[in-house]
Amino acid sequence: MTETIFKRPKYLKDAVFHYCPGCGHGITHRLVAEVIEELDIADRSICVPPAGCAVLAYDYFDIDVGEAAHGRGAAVATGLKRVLPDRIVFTYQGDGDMAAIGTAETIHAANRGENITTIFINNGTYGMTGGQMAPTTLVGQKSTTTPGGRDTKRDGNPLRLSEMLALLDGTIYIERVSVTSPKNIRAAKKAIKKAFQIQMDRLGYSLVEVLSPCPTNWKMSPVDSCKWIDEYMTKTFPIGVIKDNSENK
Amino acid sequence: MTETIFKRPKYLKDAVFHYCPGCGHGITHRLVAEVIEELDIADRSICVPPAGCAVLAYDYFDIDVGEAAHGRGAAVATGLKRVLPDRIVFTYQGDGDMAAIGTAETIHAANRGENITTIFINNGTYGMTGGQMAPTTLVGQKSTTTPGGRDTKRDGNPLRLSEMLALLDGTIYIERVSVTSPKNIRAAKKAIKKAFQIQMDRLGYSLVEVLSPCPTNWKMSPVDSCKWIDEYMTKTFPIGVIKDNSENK
Amino acid sequence: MITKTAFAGSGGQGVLSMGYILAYAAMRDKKNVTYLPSYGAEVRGGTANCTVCISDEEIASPVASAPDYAIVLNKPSMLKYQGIIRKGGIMLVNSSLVDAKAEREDIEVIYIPANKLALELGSERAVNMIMLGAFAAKTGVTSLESLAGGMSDVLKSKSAGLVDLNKKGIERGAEYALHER
Amino acid sequence: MITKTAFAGSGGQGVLSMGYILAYAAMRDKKNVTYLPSYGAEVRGGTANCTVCISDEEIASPVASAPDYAIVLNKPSMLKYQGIIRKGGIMLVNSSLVDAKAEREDIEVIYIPANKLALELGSERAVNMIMLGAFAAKTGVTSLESLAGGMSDVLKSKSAGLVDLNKKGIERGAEYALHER
Amino acid sequence: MADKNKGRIKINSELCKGCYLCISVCPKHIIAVSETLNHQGYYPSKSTDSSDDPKCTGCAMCATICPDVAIEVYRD
Amino acid sequence: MADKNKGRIKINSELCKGCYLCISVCPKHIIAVSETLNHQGYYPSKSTDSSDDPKCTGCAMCATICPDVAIEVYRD
Amino acid sequence: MTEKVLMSGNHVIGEAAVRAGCSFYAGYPITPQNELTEYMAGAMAKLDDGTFIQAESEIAAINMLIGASMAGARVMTSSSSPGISLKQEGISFLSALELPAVIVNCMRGGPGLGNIAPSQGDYFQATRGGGHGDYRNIVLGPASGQEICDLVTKAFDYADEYLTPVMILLDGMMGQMMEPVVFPEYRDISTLPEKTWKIDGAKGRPRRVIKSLLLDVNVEEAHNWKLVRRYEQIKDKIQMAESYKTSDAKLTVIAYGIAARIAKSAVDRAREEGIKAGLLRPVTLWPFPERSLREAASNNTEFLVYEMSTGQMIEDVRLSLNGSSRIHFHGRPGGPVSTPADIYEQIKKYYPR
Amino acid sequence: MTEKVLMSGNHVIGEAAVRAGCSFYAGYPITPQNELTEYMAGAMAKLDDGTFIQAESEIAAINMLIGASMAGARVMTSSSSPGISLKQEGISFLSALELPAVIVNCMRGGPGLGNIAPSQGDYFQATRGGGHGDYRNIVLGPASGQEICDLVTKAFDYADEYLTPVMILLDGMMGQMMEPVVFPEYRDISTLPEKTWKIDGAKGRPRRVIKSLLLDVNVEEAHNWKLVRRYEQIKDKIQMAESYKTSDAKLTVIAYGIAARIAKSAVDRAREEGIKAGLLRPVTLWPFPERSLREAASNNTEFLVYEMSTGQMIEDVRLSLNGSSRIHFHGRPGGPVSTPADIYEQIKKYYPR
Ligand SMILES: Cc1ncc(C[n+]2csc(CCOP(=O)(O)OP(=O)(O)O)c2C)c(N)n1
Ligand SMILES: Cc1ncc(C[n+]2csc(CCOP(=O)(O)OP(=O)(O)O)c2C)c(N)n1
Ligand code: SF4
Ligand code: SF4
Ligand code: SF4
Ligand code: SF4
Ligand code: SF4
Ligand code: SF4
Ligand SMILES: [Mg+2]
Ligand SMILES: [Mg+2]
Repeated sequence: MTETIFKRPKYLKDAVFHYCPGCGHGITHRLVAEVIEELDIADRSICVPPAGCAVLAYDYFDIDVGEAAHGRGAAVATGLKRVLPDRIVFTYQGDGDMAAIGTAETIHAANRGENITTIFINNGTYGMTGGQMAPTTLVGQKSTTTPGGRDTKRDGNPLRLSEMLALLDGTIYIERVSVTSPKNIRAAKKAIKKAFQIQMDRLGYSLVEVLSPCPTNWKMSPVDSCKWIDEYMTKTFPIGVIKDNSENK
Repeated sequence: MTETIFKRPKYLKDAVFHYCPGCGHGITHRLVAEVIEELDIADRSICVPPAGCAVLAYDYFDIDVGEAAHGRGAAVATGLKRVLPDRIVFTYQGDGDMAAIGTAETIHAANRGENITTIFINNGTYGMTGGQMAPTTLVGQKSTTTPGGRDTKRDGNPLRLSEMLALLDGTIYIERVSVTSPKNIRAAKKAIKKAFQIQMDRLGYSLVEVLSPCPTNWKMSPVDSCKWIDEYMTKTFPIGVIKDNSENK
Repeated sequence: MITKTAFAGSGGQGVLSMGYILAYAAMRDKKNVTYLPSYGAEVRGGTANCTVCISDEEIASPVASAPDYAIVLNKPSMLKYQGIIRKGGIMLVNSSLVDAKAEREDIEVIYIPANKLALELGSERAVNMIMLGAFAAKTGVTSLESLAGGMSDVLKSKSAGLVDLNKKGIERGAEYALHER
Repeated sequence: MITKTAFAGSGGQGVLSMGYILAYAAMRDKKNVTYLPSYGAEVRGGTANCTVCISDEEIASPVASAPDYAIVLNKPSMLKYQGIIRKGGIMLVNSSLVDAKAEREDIEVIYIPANKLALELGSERAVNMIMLGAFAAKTGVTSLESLAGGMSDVLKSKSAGLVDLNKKGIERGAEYALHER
Repeated sequence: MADKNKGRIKINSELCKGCYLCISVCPKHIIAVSETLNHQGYYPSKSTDSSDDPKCTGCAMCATICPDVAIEVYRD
Repeated sequence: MADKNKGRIKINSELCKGCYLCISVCPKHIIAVSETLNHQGYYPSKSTDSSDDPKCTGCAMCATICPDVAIEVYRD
Repeated sequence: MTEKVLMSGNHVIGEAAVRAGCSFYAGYPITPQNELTEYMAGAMAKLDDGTFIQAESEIAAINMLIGASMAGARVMTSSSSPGISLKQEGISFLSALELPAVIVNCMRGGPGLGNIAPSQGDYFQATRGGGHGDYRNIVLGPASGQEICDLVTKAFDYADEYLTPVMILLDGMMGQMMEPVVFPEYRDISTLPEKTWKIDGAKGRPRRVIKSLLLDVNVEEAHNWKLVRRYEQIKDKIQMAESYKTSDAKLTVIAYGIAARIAKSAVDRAREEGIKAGLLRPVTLWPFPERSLREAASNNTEFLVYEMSTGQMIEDVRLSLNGSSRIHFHGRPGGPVSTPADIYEQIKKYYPR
Repeated sequence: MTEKVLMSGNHVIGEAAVRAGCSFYAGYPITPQNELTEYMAGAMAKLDDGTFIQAESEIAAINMLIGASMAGARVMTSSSSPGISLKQEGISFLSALELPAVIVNCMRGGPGLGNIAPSQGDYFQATRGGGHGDYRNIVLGPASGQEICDLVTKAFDYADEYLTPVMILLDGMMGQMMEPVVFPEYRDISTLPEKTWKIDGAKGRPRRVIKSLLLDVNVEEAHNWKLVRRYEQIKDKIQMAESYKTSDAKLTVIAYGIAARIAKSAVDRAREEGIKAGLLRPVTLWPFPERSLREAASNNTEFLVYEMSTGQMIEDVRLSLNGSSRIHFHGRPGGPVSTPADIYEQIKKYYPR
């Protein structure tokens, strides 16, 4: 008897990802789809994708999807969720989308304690537009707009948005994960599942930040990209639970 | 021989403030003008006033002034300061201006470590537009848009922007003060002076948050307003130094 | 014909509700009416004012650059409105609060010691109704009945005692304006 | 007359610099020229391409919906361009990397084992220049001299060794295309 | 300690908006509300220090808190 | 422990983009780069597990890290 | 509420919206429309399913509207000139996404921070689309409290019918002024056609995607032309204008909103003096009531366009008349409100002799 | 650099800006103009006093420009359609504050997120002012790499001379395409007239205030009319258009930017076939080259407006001609690029018989 140990999750459509080889978006998409299947919420979930490499997320997630302008995912999700409080609304956003142009919308949705979930892909770059500096780009890291490497005097410092959000009373659960190894990926899935569960339990705002390789713009192989995350990126962005207030609610 | 112990500072123009009786803007204006005089920087200082009750600050400060759109003071100041690195550039902003519409500009200017100073007037309300809820309005506090009092479920929680800014590597000095008593006012002045000094020493971003009475919109007498700050507002917004990194630079 | 009346005083003196009640009175009279409160909070200050236009026809501009009538409850307001009221217009002044006298000769100025009269009626809350009654009596813009009706339209279910006091205020103001000065 | 040439392959194969050098060669020929790289990063994928238009007159549209010539360095590119090249056009294929054969009958297809030839010259870096040399020789769009000049214009002060290698590549490609197939 | 009693304040009653914060902070209780409106429409505050028995210390607490910079403080 | 060796993977070579993360994580080193391009233009990876001496444990590490969901894992 | 109530324009908008079934409002304070935001704070709290959000910015507000409209609610936001500028990206998105929404612009003096006085300087922005790309929005310009009520009611229906944002364009004075208004009954929105495009979870139906990213240029082009066809339909169906004494007019004033009211008195005054003046008041600003203009022009009148701006609507007047008539202009930008006497002078000045 | 270099439109803008003395750039990535942002990152780093800021958003970028322009620098920002929508409040402020600035819009398909293909859908936004209030900006529409260089150079001078933002309006293809360009010498900006209005600290002079809040309506009105007078002056002085074979044309194509290039080939093709076609290419989009249009119209031609939109510039054509000529339209919105053959077909279709 053949037992299937691993296969494509149900709510991931049968389409080839447009992502580059080794891109963390693919892994994270799959985890989200698995969680949606396991929690059995596909018919009441609504995804708000970003402008960013994941802009075509609707080609992959087999659920209702409503597009947001660049950076405005949290506001769009707020509108959706307030009208449909018993649906599961989540945004999927990049670091440029959330931590640069969407800073205000993100912080205030979190501060209002909107009962939504955010999957926050931190790949330290503007993937879609071709590798410009992101708020999360590491000091010294090269990008097309920091050809000499990020210089704190000129370009400021990597922004730890999750830590800032953790200060807000409206946020319940914030965890930073990475998708650089099977072990980390399993932890990432657990975090994503917990984040959705918190929304299902109506506790408030939950967020999972995913350290995610962008081999193309980092100009590294996928394998080296994962190593680079483990060795360097986690120094600035340590993985682990940043805030968990779910027990107190 | 008559000694003058207290008189109108030199760079405060001879104009009647348009502020309501007991308004904290007046006190803070005077402190800023005193500091500019004491540091002898009037001929190289540039003020960026907000849209807010202090929109007419240029009628009072006798120095160069460049207007910013609502919320964009930090961006305008960034432009000014980058072109004129040896001038003293400061923004004067309200809590609506800075912590609502200007959230992104404020956080990113601070994160870049722009060498500017911000005087941040936290009066827990949108003064100029007639008393709507501000990001800093206390839980339960009434406003024209929270007639039943701020309800965390609907309206979210008071936002402690200064604490969030303190997490950023680019910020050097952040202190919260109040202008509710002569003693507090003297401390406020000290903080403002230090903030300007830090800019003069080119250390980076400095900010003084001023808890400031708005008797009109709080619908309290000026004296009660001061008491209310001391008794209630400081519970959510404790006064004191939030971050001081000036020694390490 | 269109009449434009301005009301002015400090915040809290019931300036806005005077105008509001006059507007409702005019509605009872089946007139067209517009009510324009002092507009915008971009410049702060201690004063409040509003303008009521009443007409048989459609009303064009609700602004009164030169009002026909003004009811002023404090000195700064008097100083302001005595400057812009139209020639031949009428200004009603609460003389309990305004010690100065108006300087224009080409307008009629009527002094009502409204606070004093109100205290006699038992409450300072009647001050604005006294002024309004005096206004109606002297100008004929509306009737005392319509005013009283307009007042209870506005107050609706609120305290019957207040409605009563206000009614007395309107009458007392009218009486004073017509007979006692 | 206007000629439109498309270049396509994977990122890193020197596709864009082929087009760039052709454009500079055409400038040396005193022609008008436009160069349009594959445009936009909104959809990701492993391929790169660009289009070069060369003309004696001003150039209108720099887009080639049906290019006259195509130089393809990998299989997906070949599959794509064999579909859109104009009737009677010429496609140059790097047969070292593309095992399949083109299916159209109404275009001329020229197979160049560019990697093999490059290795013979001593470095795989010459692959794109070999293709370019072959292209110039077969189409006459520009001369080998102009190509070599364009190439050194582009590389400027960069390593003389590379300029040399590239020059050899251009010549070798031309030779192969004209005489050895 | 004698010197301490040598203060004197000057309230610009046209600048004053009648917030009465000065009154609330004066340790000597020598500021009060005046009876006459100013041109802005407020009842300004005024010093009630007596020339016979001056109490003002010149501590400037009143001036420090005055939001309208209406108070000047001198020591003679 | 015998059971542990009963894994089997199936790589969809048309989905694969040749990132080789699977190769890097397989504890049994039984995935390798294939020699033929796929239609996307990548050299996909392939299982090199032998049917004679199967090493695959079905641990699914490869599938877990595959960004293109190109790997399915079975246990027979 | 069939009785007359005295209400400010801002409050009328709020009450009319609630009665039209609006259950979602997001906005950000700005003078001179704060009373509307405040009204909605109270009104939404009274509804079972009402949502009021004081957004962190105008941008957040318009994007919340996008979400709420996607979810199927009747939605509204409001602001004034600078705040409306900030909403332009969102308005372009709403238009592209074919989402119904009502947007109120209570104009103030500009450009820049300007002032809070009545102005009509945002006509271009409203009617030409201040955002990017090819789109048009229905723009309605009420001139009285009652008309505000009526047009807001219509706005929600138009938005749903034509799947487009609808803008109510008025000035600060219209927003502040109180006039007597009679409101319609509450709308039972459960009787409205179902929104078959909304996203509320794919339960028992294929999933839906609402998006404006159309990477295939042919698909984007088709979408653009689809919108154009809808706009043509709107142009055909909902042009509205008030004609006043135009049939024999030799000079027809064209003005909208508060400016038209002032002009009307001026026209009356002129008529009293034997001057054949008339007034044509566009009620729909987009679509512009070209038909009414052409009809008026066929009576051989000259036109005087009066705007509280340096001249924006006048382009629509010119485009409508296409050279057939003489057109004069009187503008008062930045806040000053003309009196009927002023406009009467202008009428005399331009009256054809 | 008098030699020809092959450069993309985006890079040409950057290089021309640097040579014109631009020392401050703030921008935010968006396709299809990223190469310009990236170019400026490198170029500003090479200057002693150059500033490049990758802003946190388009809004931050335009407001940084406001500050830097107040301080006296020559400043530039760039974006593409959705990002330009976000800058509308800032552009209104720049205009009100009378601050020079150069703003590049490398248009893409819209509305909404749209696509990154070449498009001309933002013409209204650029020429009518997508922001609030009465203002106009100079808008330049280059059609080749060399013209990009020339117009960017001019843009900085116009901005300083007329104290206004100047927009360079081009499409994604113009931004991406490389053509040979000859650049002018570096401008020594110390030779330019002093900016007597800038704020840099009141040392040895009375302090200065730069503001747009004009609470007194009469002051605001006067400011508005002052701007209008300046706009009239601009209209008078800088209308630019290219006329190609128009003198005897029976059908004159009107198109700008890349569309005009395509049309030019079509015109040539038509001439070969004996069809008297011509091309009139507006170079200044605001002020619109009315004079050139009227002159062309006096030769008794019909017009065919070709836009990569559903029809926006056509309004300016109509306004310029005011009913004097027949005007036809061909539009391709949302990204598809016509070939000369397509336009040739359109010429044949509309050619008067
Ligand atoms: C208003 C606006 N500005 C800019 C863009 C262009 N843009 C699209 S995605 C993106 C950033 C992508 O970076 P990130 O959010 O980190 O996502 P990633 O691609 O890295 O996953 C930008 C700037 C846009 N679409 N809209
Ligand atoms: C874009 C924009 N939105 C809104 C406004 C209106 N507005 C002016 S000041 C202000 C807020 C004032 O509150 P705050 O910043 O706290 O200053 P305060 O008046 O309390 O000192 C608002 C919303 C504006 N001028 N511009
Ligand atoms: S650019 Fe980076 S983030 Fe975008 S698909 Fe490629 S690898 Fe992923
Ligand atoms: S409204 Fe409040 S903040 Fe504004 S001037 Fe009055 S008291 Fe001060
Ligand atoms: S200086 Fe001190 S003692 Fe004198 S009046 Fe002021 S507070 Fe009172
Ligand atoms: S503190 Fe100043 S403004 Fe207030 S009452 Fe005293 S003198 Fe007047
Ligand atoms: S399942 Fe485990 S052992 Fe088998 S191929 Fe995959 S990683 Fe290797
Ligand atoms: S991890 Fe997946 S995509 Fe990457 S090489 Fe292996 S099978 Fe291919
Ligand atoms: Mg990213
Ligand atoms: Mg405030």
